[in-house]
Parts: sequence; structure tokens; C-alpha cells
Amino acid sequence: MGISLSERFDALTKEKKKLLIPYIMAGMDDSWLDIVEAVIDAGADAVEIGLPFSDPILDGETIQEAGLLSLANGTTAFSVFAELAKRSLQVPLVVMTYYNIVAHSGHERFAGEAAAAGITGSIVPDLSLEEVGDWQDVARSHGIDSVLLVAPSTPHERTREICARSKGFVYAVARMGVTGEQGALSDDVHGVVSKIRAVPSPPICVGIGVSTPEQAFDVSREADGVIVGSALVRKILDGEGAQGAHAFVSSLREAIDR
Amino acid sequence: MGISLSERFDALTKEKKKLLIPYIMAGMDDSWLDIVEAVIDAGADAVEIGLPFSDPILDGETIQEAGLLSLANGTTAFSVFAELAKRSLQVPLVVMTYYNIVAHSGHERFAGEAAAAGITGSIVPDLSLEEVGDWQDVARSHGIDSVLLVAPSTPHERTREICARSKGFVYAVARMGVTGEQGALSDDVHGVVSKIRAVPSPPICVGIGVSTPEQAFDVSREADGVIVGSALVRKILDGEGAQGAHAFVSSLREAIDR
Amino acid sequence: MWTMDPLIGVEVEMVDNAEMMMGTPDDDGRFGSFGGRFVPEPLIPACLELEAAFKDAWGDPVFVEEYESILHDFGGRPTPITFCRRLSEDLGISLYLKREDLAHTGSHKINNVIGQALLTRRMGKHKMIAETGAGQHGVASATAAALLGLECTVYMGELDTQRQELNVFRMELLGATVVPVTSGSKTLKDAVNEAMRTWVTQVDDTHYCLGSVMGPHPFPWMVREFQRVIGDEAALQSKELGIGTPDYVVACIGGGSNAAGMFAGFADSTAQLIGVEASGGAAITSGSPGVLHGMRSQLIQDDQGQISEAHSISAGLDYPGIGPEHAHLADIGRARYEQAGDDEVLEALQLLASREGIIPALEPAHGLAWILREAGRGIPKGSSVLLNMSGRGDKDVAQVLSILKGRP
Amino acid sequence: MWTMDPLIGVEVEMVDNAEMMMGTPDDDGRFGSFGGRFVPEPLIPACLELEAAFKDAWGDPVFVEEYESILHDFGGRPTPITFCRRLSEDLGISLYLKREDLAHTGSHKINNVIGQALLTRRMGKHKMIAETGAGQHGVASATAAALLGLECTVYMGELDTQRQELNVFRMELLGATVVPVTSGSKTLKDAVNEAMRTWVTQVDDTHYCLGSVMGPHPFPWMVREFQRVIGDEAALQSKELGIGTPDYVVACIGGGSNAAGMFAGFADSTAQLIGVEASGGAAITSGSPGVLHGMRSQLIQDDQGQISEAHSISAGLDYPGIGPEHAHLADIGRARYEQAGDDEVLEALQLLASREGIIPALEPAHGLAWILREAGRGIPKGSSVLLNMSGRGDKDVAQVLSILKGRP
Ligand SMILES: Cc1ncc(COP(=O)(O)O)c(C=O)c1O
Ligand SMILES: Cc1ncc(COP(=O)(O)O)c(C=O)c1O
Repeated sequence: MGISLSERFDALTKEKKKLLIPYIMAGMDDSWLDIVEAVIDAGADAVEIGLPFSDPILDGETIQEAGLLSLANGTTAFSVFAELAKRSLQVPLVVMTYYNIVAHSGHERFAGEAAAAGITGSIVPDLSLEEVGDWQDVARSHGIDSVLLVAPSTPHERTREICARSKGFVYAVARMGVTGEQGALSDDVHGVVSKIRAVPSPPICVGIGVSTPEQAFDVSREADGVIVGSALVRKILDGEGAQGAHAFVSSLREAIDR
Repeated sequence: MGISLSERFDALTKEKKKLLIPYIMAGMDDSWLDIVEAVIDAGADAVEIGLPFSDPILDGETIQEAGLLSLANGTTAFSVFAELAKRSLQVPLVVMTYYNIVAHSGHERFAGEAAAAGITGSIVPDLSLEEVGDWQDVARSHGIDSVLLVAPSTPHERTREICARSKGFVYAVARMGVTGEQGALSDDVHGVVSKIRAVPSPPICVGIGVSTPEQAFDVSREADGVIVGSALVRKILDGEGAQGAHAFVSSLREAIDR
Repeated sequence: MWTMDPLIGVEVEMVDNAEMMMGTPDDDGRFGSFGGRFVPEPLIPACLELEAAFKDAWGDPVFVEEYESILHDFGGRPTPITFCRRLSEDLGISLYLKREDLAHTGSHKINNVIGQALLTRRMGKHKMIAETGAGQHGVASATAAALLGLECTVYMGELDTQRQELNVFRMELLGATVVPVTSGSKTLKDAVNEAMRTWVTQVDDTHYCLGSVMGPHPFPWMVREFQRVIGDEAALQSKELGIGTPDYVVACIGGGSNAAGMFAGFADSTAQLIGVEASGGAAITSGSPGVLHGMRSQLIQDDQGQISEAHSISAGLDYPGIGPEHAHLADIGRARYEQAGDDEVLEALQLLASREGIIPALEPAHGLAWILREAGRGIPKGSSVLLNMSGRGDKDVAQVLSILKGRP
Repeated sequence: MWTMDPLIGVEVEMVDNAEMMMGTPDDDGRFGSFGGRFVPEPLIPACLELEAAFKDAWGDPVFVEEYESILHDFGGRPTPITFCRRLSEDLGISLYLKREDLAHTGSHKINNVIGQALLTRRMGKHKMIAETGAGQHGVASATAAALLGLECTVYMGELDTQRQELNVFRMELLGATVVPVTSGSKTLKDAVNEAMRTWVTQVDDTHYCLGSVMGPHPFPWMVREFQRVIGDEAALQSKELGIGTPDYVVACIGGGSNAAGMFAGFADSTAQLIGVEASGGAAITSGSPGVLHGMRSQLIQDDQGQISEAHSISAGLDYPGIGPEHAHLADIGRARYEQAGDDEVLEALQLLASREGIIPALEPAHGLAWILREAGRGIPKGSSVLLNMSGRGDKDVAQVLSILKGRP
């Protein structure tokens, strides 16, 4: 059984520890699980495990490329779950994928097998507040927290509702755009975080376009945690392997703990 | 001055002589005037002298080809008249061209220079009964007979009018079609000739598609004369020269005099 | 369907749920179990804004009048209904065509883009983005943008930009920017993905002008409303021409907008509604429920839920999904969905051209292929059949030439 | 032109020879000193038969009704008038387009061929032949033939068949036979020659469906009558739209059929009629009187009376002659003829596309080019200008692409 996302994050946040959540596209590389272990070793508080989808509308080039590689490697949700189940990983695992992958398996089966693989959180970005209910109920019954997104465009009242519904943490979208490495942090970060701070919410983790230790540091001054996806995935695509991932995540850890 | 077409043809017809009118495209070949002399020597009763036009809608491939050659050689109506004026030819000469060539020079000038070159007849196929009047008047004043066409499609009353207006001879169109060599004589010949016979007319000469001595013979049994164009022009195009033309026209002469 | 009315004691025409057919979807944008709004949170406010703006505009006579007058003065509406005299004799049915091929830019797509371009302006936005497959919707969008002075960017799969160089240039002439999409399969569905990804970054000043009755709520509903002019006109014309209610109303299905617009005019009638999909992209007849591009609908997907590429002779039908309302109409049995294959479609195109003097686009030739196959069989002799001639074939002539004559 | 009416004592609009403008030609088919019937005797009876048949048909309400109903149900008439809002602002005039580009097959050519195809059937003939340059009239003829079940053969210069492969195939799809013409310059004028040569051999069962207001009587008159629907509609629509009588009525001139049809609706009004020729084929403004293709008119010819080839960017205007009625209208000053050159035409095309969302054919782009050049100069600010948008630009897009981008 996995480690509860919400319990772990609540506890860490209470200790004023900043949360670090690296994202890895499952199956993009033969050694992806070693990389998952490496980033945990480097100080990840949770790992976001991406399941590839043919039509990832919230992802930019880097994660698209990783997803295509993964699909070409024959990755499926259940092959990922089976592989994860063989390792025992000491942080909460958050599955990230698009809703058709979940829906196609059926909520119950997907949640059951995910939970059995140690998954305790889910991010399904195309399940909006209005659509997420069914999945969230089933997920909860399997010990999976479903994380919702708040965007710079989300109005105040809606932010309140989303934060009330989001479990484990709330995913603060750092900018109006898709995943991808960015030279500079968006001006939107401040706005979206303070908008969430104004309402009751689980820990606030900022993702999408956070690419460097410097940026992670800046974000962590305002938010409770950072999610780093494309920048890490790019290194894996470039062949830096577990070692490179370890080094990068260590540098992120160091930055946010500064 | 030229030899009157109508006088000569009336006289010959009275003697029951069949009329032979070869057609030659002026300027199609450097030796075209020698060819004219050769066909006269071979027994032509008149020669039809074609002036090239860019858009000869009553001509088939052979005469079109000869016309393009002639145009490429720089032939103009007046260059032809000038050349003709240098020779003294002992049969009536009938100019054949399209109306734009006549109209562009102006009726008066065209007729004047034609007459000076010895031309005494004209065939302008796109001048129909309704349109021919002006030209005919001017032509007549220069001693040029203008020949009109009767077609297989011409109705009886119209045939009468055309025959009344046609001077020198009446051109009986042998078939519904354009100039060009034909394997067999059209069935239309009989109809068109007997249609003309039923009204007062100058001598009846059949043209368009009369190609061989055999066909000339058949035609001459019904009509007063034959016009042979494409078949002769083809021989000239094929390089048979004055000699070949002479031989061919002799064979036509022989056939119709049979 | 006739039944005895107990009150008035006479037989009356009975239509199930007459008032409900092709009405407004529910608040979540559902048509039965299909539809919805499955997009990432950053886009939700834009969808909500659009929904509000559309509701407001569609209820505003000034807006509706401007929309209608542009469709009339600029778009060439109403399009006529043409009776196919010779084919009808051949087939033993009465075949009618609703002539969307005569609309400006050559297909029904103009109806929708005029509506959305007006809405863009009304929302105070000055840019439109659009996706396109073969280019019809791209050309239409660029046209509407030029007319109203909006900036326009069209996303088009890189493979499609190569296959449709002339349509790319046409859009450029109309002042639009065409962006080749290199992600995924580099075709239509990826162009939609890319347009959505871009929309996220520009929602403030940009409207996403979707090309069919697909995508998140309110698009499937809004696009159907902007296309219902086809069916409303056709229903009226059928009356005027003495056809009455046609026995069959047929339309091809890519995303489903021409069919939805046509069906909307006949949903509450006794007409049998038939949607014809390309065999290689038959989301309803060969697909299964799923979620793509913001909607729950029928999709072509593999056993893992990965979306398949659609493949047919007709680029405009090569979409692996279908508008959610069609999935619903199929579910409740109000419309029937059939398939047509490439070969019979080519034959249908040639037959209509040579027998009636109309070269259809390959898309509506699918509808015709089904009619040709079923006339005298599934379609009883003597039936009246109204086909939505959704577009003209000029765009397809080069392709058909190369198929039929093996030329490159 | 206003004058005091002595009888009723008020100022009335005065039009010279109001009753005579663009009326019936005289018995020999003359418009002033132009027109006539300059064809070889074998064709005269066919021309006479046609003249009689046309007179009879045009006076027969049953014929006229069938012609009108086909144009409506099949051809997409009436075509709208579109106000160009943005260009009008740019130019300081009110610019209106009569949208023949929306007619079936994409140009005004359909009006004429429907009339002639019906006449063919009425004369008991079952074949049509036609000439074509770029292919518009060929496609239209093939279309009308398919509709009415006539055989159709189209003569097209060999060079043109190579340049317009897609249009050749379009005609073939419509069931027509396309014959490449290898005589003379292998272009449009030779296609006319060849069609006439063929007509001679088949007059019994074949009608020659000429594509413009040219050729021997009754063609110039008959084709103008079949095209006057453009002008009649436009005059009515101008009233309805509150334009009244436009200050300028503009049309491009190839053979002159779209212009003649348009002018016919305004000949008796105060509108200034402007025909715009291609600089490289300007029969009126650079030509001289002559006889070609059965008519006396203005021609481009050399100093010996040999006909020149016309050369412009637009195949549809590359005809060395002009309809005789235009020569006459120029003569009496009722219409004015102007020229436009290739470069300004290309610019006009791009401007209309990007500013108004309409890609014009290159032919009417000549009319627009003149308007763009003269607006605020020869055309006073504030004028209302009605341009006949005789066809759509889709057929020209490949050519424009290769010119603008230097692609092959
Ligand atoms: C002529 C035509 N018909 C149909 C379609 C399919 O779209 P829809 O199903 O939305 O009408 C297209 C798409 O490009 C089209 O161009
Ligand atoms: C669109 C268009 N306009 C004009 C013309 C010129 O012909 P006309 O002067 O007879 O209208 C053509 C000829 O093909 C054409 O296609």
C-alpha cells in the first residue's frame, strides 16, 4: 500500500518544509524506475508519474516527446502499475494522465490497480471541477487523493470551490500555458498563489514552467511546494539518466530548502 | 489586266467543257508561282489563289498548315498581288481569303490591287449572302466577280438568291465540313448540285473534299466543274513541287474530260 | 409513427419527446451522457465566458439579425434545394440536395464561422484561432476574420499543410497565418490539440473558433445552433417545394456539424435522420465512448484508450471523434449512423457529376454513396430523400484525378 | 442627366435613346456598325434556325420559367450584392459586389449555358459543343449538359489543356469529352475556330454553345439576354438595398458576357458603365475594327489584318476580340472601356481577399484594379460603385501562388 499523499504533505507543511514533486513520464526510458528511485533519493517529497496519452492537450513539446517515446515502448497504464508494484518507494506517488486513460479502464479498475501499485494521488487535468466528482469518489475509496488545478484565469469563487475539493495538494498553474521549460518565471505565479492563499486549501504546489533551481527557489518563497516536469524530462530525454536526474533534483532540493 | 472569270467560264460551259480549278496557297513555298504556272500548263481553267489568314474557319488541317507556312514566310495580300503582277497568266485568277484580310485593307484598295495583279474572281467564304453586298459592288467595279457558296444545308429559296448573286460560278460545297482530303465523295454532292440545278445559276463548281481524279470524274458528271484544294496543297507540302503538281492536275484534267 | 389522440379522437403524427429533440444541453453541456466540458482548468473560464456570451448573443435580435444578414449578403444564403431528376429516375426515389456547396467558400463551414467571428468581436476579442484538416474550416475562418477585421491563426497538421498547399495559400491570401503542427500524428486531431494549447496562452484576446460540433461545452451546442440555418431553411423549403417532410434526411459526419445543422431542422419531424461516416473514421459505428478534446463522445481508440488516427479518402471526415449530440441521438435511436467506404464514395462522386452536373465534395459523397447502396433496399422505392450537399468538390478534384488516373 | 419636362413641368431623369439602349439588334444582327453574321454558308442555316428558336423560346413563358427555375434551384440565383465595408472606408466610396462568384460552377458562365442547353433540347438536338480557354465555360457547359442529359464536347487549345489539367478533369467528371486543339496558336481563339469547324459537320444534331457575347448573330444578342439576369437582379437589388442607381457599374471584359449582362440592367439608367479589359487583350482600347469568328467588332490584329494572340495574367480575358455590342456601346459613348495591367490586378486580388474575405477570380480583379486606381481620382469620393464579381478565384489560386512565391 502506498503512502498517503495528504497525510505526508500535511505533515511536511506543518513542519514548514517545502515540497518538491518531480515529474517523470513512465516508460519513456527503460530505466525510468531507477530514475524514480534516484529522484526520491535526491529528496523528492512525492513523485508525479505520467502515463502517456496520445492527445495531451496540457503538455508542451518536451512531455509530448516523452509520451510518444513511452507509447512507442508499449507502455500502458497497467504495465506501469505492474512495474511500480514491484518496487517499494518511500514517498507518495501521484499518477498524472488524461481522463480518457482513466475512463477507458473504468474508474474502479483504474483506481484499484493504481492503489495496488502504491499510487495515492491523481492529477487528471481535463477533469474540471464540474466533471471530477465521479472519479474523485472512486479514487478516494481506494485511498487516492485527487488533486485539482487552479489557473491564473480561475475566478475567486471558483478558486474557493476547487481548493475545497482538491485533496493532497492544490496544483497552482504557474502560467497560462502548457508544460514546458521556461527561461523566466511567469508573473502569474504571484497572483495565482495569493488567490489560493485567500481561501482554505491543502498545500499549494506550483507547477508548469518551473524549470531551474533559481525558479524553484523563487516559487518556494510563496508556495508550499514546486512541481518540476519538463526540465527534468528534458534531461532524461538528453540521456542524462538516473545520475543526471539525481543531480538535478538535488539542486532543486537545495534551492527550495535554502 | 486579268481574264474575266465569268466570260471565260460561261464560254467554256457553253462548249460543254468541264471546269477545273486548282487551289494553291500563295506564298506557302518559294516556287508557288511556278506551281501556279505548272497547273495552268496542266490544264487548269482558273486558279484559286489562297491568301493566308490566322483564323481560317472553313479550312482543315492541310490548308491551315499551308497558311501557317505562308504567314511564316511573311506573305501578305499585297506581296502576293505584287508577285502575281510580274507574271502574265493565261487563265482567270480567283483570290480566296477571309473577310478580315479584305476589310483590313479596305475594299477599294484590296480590289484595286487585286485587279492590277490580274485577279478577276474572289471567294470570301465568311461573307454570307447578307454581308457580301458592299464587297461585291466594289469588286465588280474592278472587274472582279465574287463567287458565293451554296451548302448542303442551304434551303431552296436561299439557294435561288445565292445563285442569282454569285458571279463567275457558284461554289457548291460538297459536304458539311471544312476543306480537307477525303477518302470518298460525300453523299451530299448530288443533293447540293441538283438543288442548284433547280434554279438559275452561273456554272456550278464543286469543292471541299474533292481529292482524287476518280472523285473529280464523279463530280464532273453532275456539276460544271471541280475545285481541288487540299489534295493538291498536300502534294506541295510533301515537296512534290511544280512537277508533282503538274502531274496531279493533268490526271484531274484527264479524269473530268473522260 | 402515428397514434390515436384520445382527446380529439383522430390519428395524429406522434414524435417522441417532440419538445426535447435537439434542444439546449443541460448546464454541464450534456446531451444525455455525452458532451460536458473536459478541459484543463485554465480554459474553463474562457468556456464559461463563451457560453455566457453565446447565450446572450443568441437571444439578442440585433446579433441574430447581423448574423443572418451577413449569411445572406455575403454568404449567399439561402442555398437552394435541387431536385436530382435523372438520378431520381435511376434510383426510383426522389432525391433532393440541400446546396451548401453554393455557400461562400464552398461549404457549410461559413455558417459557423460567421457566427463565431461576430461573437469574437462581441466579446471584445480581436483574434481568432482555428484548427483545420483539409483546409475548409481554415479557409472559412480566415474569410470571416478578414470580413470583420480580426487577426486569424490557423493550426494545421504539417502533413496536411503539405498535402493542401493551395488551401494554405488561400488562407494566407485571406490574411491568416497558418501554423504547421508537428506534434503527434501531424494531422487534424493534433491541430485541435495545438489550437487548445495555444488558446490557453491567449484566452484574454483570442477566441478559439472550433470547426465542428465538438469540443467542450458550449461548442457542440453553439456550432449546431450556428449551423441549424441549414435545417431550418431546408424544412421550410421542403414545405414550399411540396416535398413535405422528407422520408430520409441524410448527411455525412466528420465532426458532425453539417449533419447537426441539418438534423436540427427535422429532429421534431417524422423524417429518418441518417448520418454517414467514413468507414475509416466511424466513431459511432466502430468506436466506443471516451473523452477527447473536451467532450465525452464516441471515439476511435485502441484497447488502452489511446486515440487512433482516422483514415479515409476524405480529409474532412478524418476525425476520430464525433460531436457528442450525435452520440446521444444514436443512443436514443433518433438518428441512425451508417458507413460508406472509399470506393463507393468515388463512384458516387462521379455519378452525381455526370448525371446531375454537380461535383460534390468527397464528404457529402459519403452520404450519396449510402443512398445509392440502399435505394430500393433499405430505402423503399418512392421515398423522398434529402441529402445535405455540404460542400463542393473543387477542393478534391486533384486528389480524385490522382486516384482515378494514377497521376501524382 | 436631368432635364425639365415641358409637359409635366418637373425635372425628370433623362436618358438618351432610353428605349434603344441594349435592345434587340437589327435583322442582320447589327449593333450599330458591329455584329452581323460572318460565317461560311454551311453554318448560316444553323444560325438562322438558332435565331428563330431563341426568339420563339425567349417569348415563351414556359421556356423562360424553366430557365429561371433551373437558375434558381440549381444555379443558386439570385446571387446577392455584398457591400464591402472595409474597402469602402479605405477608398472613400461605396463599393458593392454582385456576387456571380457564388453561382454554381463559380462564375456567371452558368447563366448562359443553362439557357443554351435548354435551347439545344428545344431544338431537338442532343449534343453540345463548346470552346473554352481556362476552362470556366467548358466546365459550365459540361455541367448544363450533364443536367439535361446532353452529350458535350469541349474544344480547348492544347496549351490550355496542359495549363489547366484540373479543369480538363473536371469536365471529364461531368461526362464531357475534351478535345485538345492543336491548330494555330493552340489557345482560345483556335478553340473557337475548331468548334466552328466541327459545328459545320454536325449542325443537324449539335448546338454550338458559345461562351460569350461574340460570334455570329444571334449569339451576341442571345448570350447577352441569357446573362441579363445579372443586371436585372442587380438593378432591383440596388433599389431594395437603398443604393438606388449606382454611379458606376463596372465589369471586366473578355468576350464581354458578364459585362453585357450587367450593363443590360443599367443601360437605361444614369449609371456610368465601365468595362475593364486586360492591357494585353484590350480589343476596344487598343484594337481596331475587323471581322473574326462571325462578327464585325474591335479586334487586336496586326497591320495586315492577321489576328494577334491576347496575353494577360487572366486566361478568361485572353481573347483578341470583344462582343460587338460593346464596340457599339463604346462608339456611341454609352459605355467606357478601360484597361488594367497584370501587377495591379494581382494587388487587387490580394486586397479584396485580405480586407473583405473574398478571393476574386483574376478576371473581375481587373475591374477592381481600375476602381482602386481611380477611386478619389476619376471616381469622385462618395460615389457608389457596383462591380460585377464575375467569378471566384479558386481556379486561379495555383497560378497566383506560383507568381507571388515563384513556385512552379
Ligand atoms: C464539405 C464538408 N462536409 C463535411 C465536413 C465534415 O465536417 P462536419 O461533420 O462538421 O460537417 C467537412 C469538413 O471539412 C467538409 O469540408
Ligand atoms: C470569372 C470570369 N469572368 C469573366 C470572364 C470573361 O468572359 P466574359 O467577358 O464573357 O464575361 C471569364 C471567362 O472565362 C471568367 O471566367
